[in-house]
Amino acid sequence: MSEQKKRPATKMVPVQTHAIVPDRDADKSPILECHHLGIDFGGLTAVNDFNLMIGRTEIAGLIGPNGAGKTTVFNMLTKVYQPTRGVILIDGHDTSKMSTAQVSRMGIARTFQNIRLFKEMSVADNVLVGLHHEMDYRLPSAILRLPDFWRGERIARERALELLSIFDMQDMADAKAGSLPYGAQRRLEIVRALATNPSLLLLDEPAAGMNPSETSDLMDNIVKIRDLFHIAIMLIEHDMNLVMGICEGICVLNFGEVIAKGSPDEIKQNPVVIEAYLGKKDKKEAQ
Amino acid sequence: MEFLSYLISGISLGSVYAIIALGYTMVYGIAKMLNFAHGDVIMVGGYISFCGMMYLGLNGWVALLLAMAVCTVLGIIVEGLAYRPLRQATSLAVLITAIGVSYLLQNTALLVWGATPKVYQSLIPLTDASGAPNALRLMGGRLSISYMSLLTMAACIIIMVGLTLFTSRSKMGKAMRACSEDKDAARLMGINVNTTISVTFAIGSALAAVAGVLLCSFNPTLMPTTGSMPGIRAFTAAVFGGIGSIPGAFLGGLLIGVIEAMAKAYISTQLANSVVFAVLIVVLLVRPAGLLGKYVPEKV
Amino acid sequence: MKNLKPHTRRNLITFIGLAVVWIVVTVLRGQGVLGRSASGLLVPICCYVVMALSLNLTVGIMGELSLGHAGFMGIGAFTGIIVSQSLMRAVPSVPLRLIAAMLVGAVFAGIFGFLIGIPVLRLRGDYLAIVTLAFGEIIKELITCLLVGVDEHGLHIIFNYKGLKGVEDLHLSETGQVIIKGAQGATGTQPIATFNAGMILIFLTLFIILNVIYSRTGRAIMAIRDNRIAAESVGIEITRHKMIAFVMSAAMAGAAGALYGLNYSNLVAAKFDFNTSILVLVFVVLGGLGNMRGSIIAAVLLYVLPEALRSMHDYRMLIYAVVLIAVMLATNSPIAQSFFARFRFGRKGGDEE
Amino acid sequence: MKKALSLMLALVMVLALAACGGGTQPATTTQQPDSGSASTSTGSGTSTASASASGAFKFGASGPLTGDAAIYGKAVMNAAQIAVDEINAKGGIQIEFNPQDDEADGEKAVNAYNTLMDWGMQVMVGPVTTGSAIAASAVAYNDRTFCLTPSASSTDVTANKDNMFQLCFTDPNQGTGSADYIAANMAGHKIAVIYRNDDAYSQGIRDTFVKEAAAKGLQVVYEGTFTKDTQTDFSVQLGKAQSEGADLLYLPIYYQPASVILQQAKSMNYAPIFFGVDGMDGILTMEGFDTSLAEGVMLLTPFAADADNDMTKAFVAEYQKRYGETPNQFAADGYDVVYVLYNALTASGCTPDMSSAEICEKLIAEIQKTTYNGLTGENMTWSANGEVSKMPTAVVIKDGVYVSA
Repeated sequence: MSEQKKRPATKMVPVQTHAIVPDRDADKSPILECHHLGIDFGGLTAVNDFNLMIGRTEIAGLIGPNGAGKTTVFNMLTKVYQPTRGVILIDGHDTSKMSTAQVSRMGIARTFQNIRLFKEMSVADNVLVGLHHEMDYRLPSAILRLPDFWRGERIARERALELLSIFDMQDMADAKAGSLPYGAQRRLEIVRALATNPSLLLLDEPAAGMNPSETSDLMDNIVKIRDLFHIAIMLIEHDMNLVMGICEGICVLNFGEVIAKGSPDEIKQNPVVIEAYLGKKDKKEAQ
Repeated sequence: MEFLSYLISGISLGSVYAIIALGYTMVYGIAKMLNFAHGDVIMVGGYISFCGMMYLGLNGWVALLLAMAVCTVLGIIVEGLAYRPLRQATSLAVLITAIGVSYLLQNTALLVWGATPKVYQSLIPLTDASGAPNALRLMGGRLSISYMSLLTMAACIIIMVGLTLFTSRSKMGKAMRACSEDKDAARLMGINVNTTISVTFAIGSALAAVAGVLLCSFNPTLMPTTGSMPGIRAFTAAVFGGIGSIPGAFLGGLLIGVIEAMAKAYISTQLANSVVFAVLIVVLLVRPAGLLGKYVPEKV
Repeated sequence: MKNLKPHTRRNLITFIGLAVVWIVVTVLRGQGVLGRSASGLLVPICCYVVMALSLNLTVGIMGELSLGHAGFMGIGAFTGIIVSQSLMRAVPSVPLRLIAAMLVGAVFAGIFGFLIGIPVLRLRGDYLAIVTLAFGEIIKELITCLLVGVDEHGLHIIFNYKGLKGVEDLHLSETGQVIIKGAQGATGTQPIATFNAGMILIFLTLFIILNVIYSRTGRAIMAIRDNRIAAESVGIEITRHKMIAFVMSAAMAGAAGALYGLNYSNLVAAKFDFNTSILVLVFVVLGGLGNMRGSIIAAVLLYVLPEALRSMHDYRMLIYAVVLIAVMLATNSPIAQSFFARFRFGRKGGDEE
Repeated sequence: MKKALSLMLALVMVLALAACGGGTQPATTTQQPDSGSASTSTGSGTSTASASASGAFKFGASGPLTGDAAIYGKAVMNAAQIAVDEINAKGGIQIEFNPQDDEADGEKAVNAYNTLMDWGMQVMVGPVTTGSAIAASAVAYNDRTFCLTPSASSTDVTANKDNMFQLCFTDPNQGTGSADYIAANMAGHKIAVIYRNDDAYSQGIRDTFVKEAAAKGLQVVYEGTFTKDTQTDFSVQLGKAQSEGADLLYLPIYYQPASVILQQAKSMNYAPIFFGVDGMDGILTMEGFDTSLAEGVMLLTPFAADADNDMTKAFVAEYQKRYGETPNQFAADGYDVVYVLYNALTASGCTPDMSSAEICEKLIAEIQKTTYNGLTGENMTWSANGEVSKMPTAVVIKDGVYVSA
């Protein structure tokens, strides 16, 4: 794997008590901080007072019952939705004035719950779109096919194939993205996100629709990605085996509020969490 | 005073636009297609009622019913032959087909009725037996509103209210709303989507016939191309008010009529069209889904 | 030569095909085999091909429906005419003037594309479509208000929005020449457009469009078309890339307009109305969205169709309409598709795509 | 693949239709081996070849037969066909007539002209509308093809083109004529003008009229404009004219918008004197038009369908028999054009085997010597700049017929 670009050093931020940053990241500034984040939709509060901190190389989990507001948190972090309240700091920088595209360039990349690939384009082109900002030739060079165009394209394509090889997808490079099987589409979304050279990767239900063996491969791969790229990963997932298996810190949302935070073991024994999940179970049984 | 009379002429013209736009917006709401042939159905409606009056000696109102019947059938046939096979196709493919249908209707009319314009007899005669204008006189006769204008405005309001009630109360109306929300879900609920869309086209085309008769009562020259400009106007009106929204089409039609009249009166007759379009652009920038349209953000 | 990617091969074939057509037509004209009517169609065909290609960039590649493309053609046409007519004395060389006219036409249309793009590209779907329609009609009406003349003191321009001024208000000197007479359009233009210029313009347009499509910019534009939110989430600036496509498309239409305007001694702004925009849109949709070769073929066939149907007299536009509907049904309806699929099975299926 | 199929389908249909069309009509003909290039026409040239051999002049014509302006083109073509048939029935010199559609569009007019040249056109009737005439005549000038347009009235049509002649009044001519007439007979009135300013004809007449009116001390109190897209509603323009106190409404426009104006003025209870130009002719013959609306309307026209002379009566009767409607001024112009061309061809000794360029030179010389009495005027003569000289007569509509004013 090629070396990651160097990011500018950021000032130290004291780790607050409610942080769930693993020890190895404790001496570095967190990659993401949310303070009192909240959003209303037409008077309805979807998420409220969301506080979170994620360490440089942490794998964090965001769980909660359906409709708890997990994806909304992702949408706020990536500025697909504009938060009504609160602050998001990426690497210590305030993102309140930023657009989705700018946040992406700050180092947040994501996948989507309902897969959003560029369906009409090839697999390689999907990754190349992710590598858009890694190519530095300008439009006139492209029109005139100047040498820097060819060089930029060649390097980018090699890089794209390299990224695809993480999931052994390099052979599918010229297939149409929309024609891939479901699991491959999910993996391609992760590759595309990685192509933007992120420092925090948000995965929205990466294991949805996967069978147990695929899920276990995915778990290995998520850890592998973290180790390879030295990045933080935050994931939304309903598969508790996956979450408990790889997440170092877990945050539980219910009705738009954080009800618990902690390590997997703490979360497993947290009575509030159990109630939130079991309560839901009770209702199901009652129906 | 002048201002008032311009306003009234704007409103009555706007009422005609509104009726066309109502048909347009219904079809759009359910079939999700820009039916560029809608204006030409208006033209057919005008010709049919003209023929009814001139050749069959029918009363104007009977001719109107005849035109509505013919246009309803025409709407169903066009939908069944040209649009139904394209239900699964891209909206652009349907759009181009609609343009083809528009050319087809225009050129058929050219062959059947010839290029020479026909002069349409207003539904309410312009003057009464004594030769005085058939108009309501207000403020000591300084302001006169023709009965035709009053009829048009009344028709427009009745149709708008009727359609609103129909879509919210009747079974078929509810089915239409269901289809416009989600065709597949509606189908699963046991709604016959094809029938619903046919009915929508039938209603839209019948409205086009009414609009044709009213339009020709104001603008009495009837040519194969009579419908194309009002068609575009109505499309503009429907978008202006928020496409798919029935009160929106009503409001949009009225506003376009008034803006057009005011622009002609106080800015430039030459640029009246441009002024209408400029207002439309500004409105859409402020409200990207039209005046009464719901802006539905994409779910992520 | 590296091993050719499929799209590179396909594009190469398109270029070779175009070159062959160019040579064949030139030879046929040289031999006098090509009739007058066929020869007369060559320049407008070239213009419409470029129009279709440029609109395909907006509709097929960027994925937004534009119903006002003829407006840009109109801007190009009238600026081109002004440039060519006013340079008549200064630049006697016809090819130079033609190039200058097309360049200025493209630049002006591009500038207008940019200005119009600012509001237009904030909208989506049918709302965007109606606003492009609105701008197309506004451009047409504004050009109708223009009175332009040239004399040794330079250009004289009046914006005659009340419609009450006439040519004499331009106060041209004795040797002056009126270029645009408001509603009467440009009259007395020296027609200098040639087929060769048209073919060069097609080649240039195609070259630029294809090179942009297969570059980071083109991929970004197509990514926005396929999924706006995902494109944004990987750092693509939406407005910037849409604007690039829109302005390029407008500029190319402007160049085509300049060529078109300089092919006729009389041209009125009403030519560039909604119907012309629709005509070009039909070329694009029938040729296939995003399929440049399809656009070229569709533009040629559909432009020639009404001319070829001249012998049908009154029925020709009717037949045109029927053909249009039939082709749309045949290519898009499931029944017809399955029919063709069966039919195709019998043959050897060797086509790409 | 799908697209390739659709295009193939379109191609097949084009060829099939063109082929079956070519068999029945002596229209477009070319014999080139079509090799995928931009060729337009297929079909055999046998019918035309034999026709030439039998000694017939080839008259081509172009005008709008579809679209908004179809009415003008159709009227001209219908009437020209009558004239051609009359001439052919006489024996002697025969005429082959080939009308082509130009949709009143300069581009299509050039296409139509080229199609006609492929067919072997020797003289041209038309183009009918101004824009088309300017565009096509520029090409015809280079080719040396003689054109006589029945109705393209702008001076730009004939400007700097010695091969192009007009049968109708020029626009300035009409504007001057109107101003002269009003100054002489109705000088005291307050005048309002409503004209269509995206139309060369209307704008052209208005420009001269306003200039001449000012020179003659006439009082123009209001000018209202409209365009093709807004010719359905005149309440604003009429309201302004009314409030300015105009009691003479000058309408240099065609008769369809005029009919709307008459109707809307009536419904507003506004009754000025309406004064129209030759484009107003035809208003009485519109199907369904309430002629009482036009009572008292004055117009300048070279042709009146109910004029009391044998030539007009015979023409109107024949036209009504064939086409079921009363001919308008365009029809009369079309009829006259064919006869003027026929007379000039015979007088100058042209023969059907001459080229169009040879005929052109002879006709240019001949037409300037010609004096013609036709449907649209007595003692018409032509000057070298292409303009016709004939007198417009003012008529007033009384009880649904024209009466000399």
